[in-house]
Amino acid sequence: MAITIRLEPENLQPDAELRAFITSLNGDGAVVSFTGLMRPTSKEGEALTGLFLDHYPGMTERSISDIATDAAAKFAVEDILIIHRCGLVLPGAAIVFVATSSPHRRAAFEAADYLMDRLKSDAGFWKREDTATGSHWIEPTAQDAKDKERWSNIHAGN
Amino acid sequence: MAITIRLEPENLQPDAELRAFITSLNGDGAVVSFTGLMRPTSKEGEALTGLFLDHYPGMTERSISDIATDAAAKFAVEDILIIHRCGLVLPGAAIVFVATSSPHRRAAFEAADYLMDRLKSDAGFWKREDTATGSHWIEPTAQDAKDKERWSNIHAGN
Amino acid sequence: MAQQKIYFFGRLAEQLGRSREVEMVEEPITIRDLRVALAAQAVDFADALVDPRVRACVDGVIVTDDALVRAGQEIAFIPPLSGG
Amino acid sequence: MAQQKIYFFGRLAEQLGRSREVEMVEEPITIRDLRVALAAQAVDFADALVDPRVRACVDGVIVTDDALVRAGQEIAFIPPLSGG
Repeated sequence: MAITIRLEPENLQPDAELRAFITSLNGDGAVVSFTGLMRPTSKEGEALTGLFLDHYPGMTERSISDIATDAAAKFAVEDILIIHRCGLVLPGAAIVFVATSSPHRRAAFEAADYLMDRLKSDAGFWKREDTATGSHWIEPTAQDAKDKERWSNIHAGN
Repeated sequence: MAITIRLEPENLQPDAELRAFITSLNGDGAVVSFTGLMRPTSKEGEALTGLFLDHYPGMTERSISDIATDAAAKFAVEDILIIHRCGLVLPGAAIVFVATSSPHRRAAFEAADYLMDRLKSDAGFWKREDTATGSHWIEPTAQDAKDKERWSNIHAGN
Repeated sequence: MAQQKIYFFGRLAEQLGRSREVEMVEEPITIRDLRVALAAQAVDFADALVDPRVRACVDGVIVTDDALVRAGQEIAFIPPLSGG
Repeated sequence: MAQQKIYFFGRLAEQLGRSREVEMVEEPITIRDLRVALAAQAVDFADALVDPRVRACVDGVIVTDDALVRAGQEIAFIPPLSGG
């Protein structure tokens, strides 16, 4: 069982991270990864020039680490890797990479899905969308809260 | 919308495949991948020296392509990539790599999960487990059939 | 009487080889009758051909025992699939 | 009277800078009282400090307005998190 968390200020390379994660495994058969890429438009359809992720050193890492620990307790996964960008992200670039491994695929899928729902609502970031004409700070959506709630009634005993 | 299917007789490199898949995207925000690695022991706990996947050229590709087409019809995914090894696979090596992309992560997760359940039971392969003392051909398990059934009653209208 | 190649996969390919040349004694012929005709010609794969779990493929598609097949089509016998 | 650094993040950092030096007029002090004391000292962040959606962190942990804080602890005010 290993949990690895990293904030990446420069450049997140999903392929290199996946390779390193797979290389580190110890006989597990199933690896699920999620890559979140910066979409080139806002929810309202404006063209975005960048996405700035402000973070609070220490607190942000702890928020991510708590999410990973919860996932490890809920699902029969072996290893968890979470790498999250901070700073300025450009359109098309990776914002987040999550990988999970387990002997069997169900737990790996569920844990990755859970991690993303939790990260989306509970990770300690402040996000600013930049457009050619200005920028605005964004808050979690009702959908994020709903996605997170999916997990509140299941696996309660695990 | 693009579906890509490939049988790989030599060496399947999940990281290179993930990079190529991400590079080919057109603004999608969510990418889910699954990598299935050859486990070093059989279900019964014997040490394995290899896993041989026999296939029927044409028929096997069609079985995989049909599964991908079903997934594309069921889920709001943009691109689907399935690469499956054939021939002799060594312990720890990748057997299958699946990637899905969509604007939002739920569809990408569900489609990848579905693809794996279907591939496990319906992909046109014959698998032989090799040990130091002999080898035997394996048949789909009851668990595989059950995993596939998970999808029979949901999304029926989609 | 046409020569016909029959393909095998998985366990059957290991036991019988990847393919065999046989005689198509009559055609079109149902898979059911073909099994009987081939079992008589090739004693070593009689067991495989009478096993109901071994299915026939014609031109790469799994067919029932009622399906008709002609010489020149691609014919294979396959054991149960293992999945991916 | 102790000097104290107060940190800001997200929208607040953009408006007020990453941190400010303020005076801790008394201590320990509740976050509620600290908001009032700081608003009086620094007019430009009075709006931020009275907004109930802006929360306080002490030593990197989000706390309620009843929490007591001393000079020398790490104190931050944060707008609602955006998530990851």
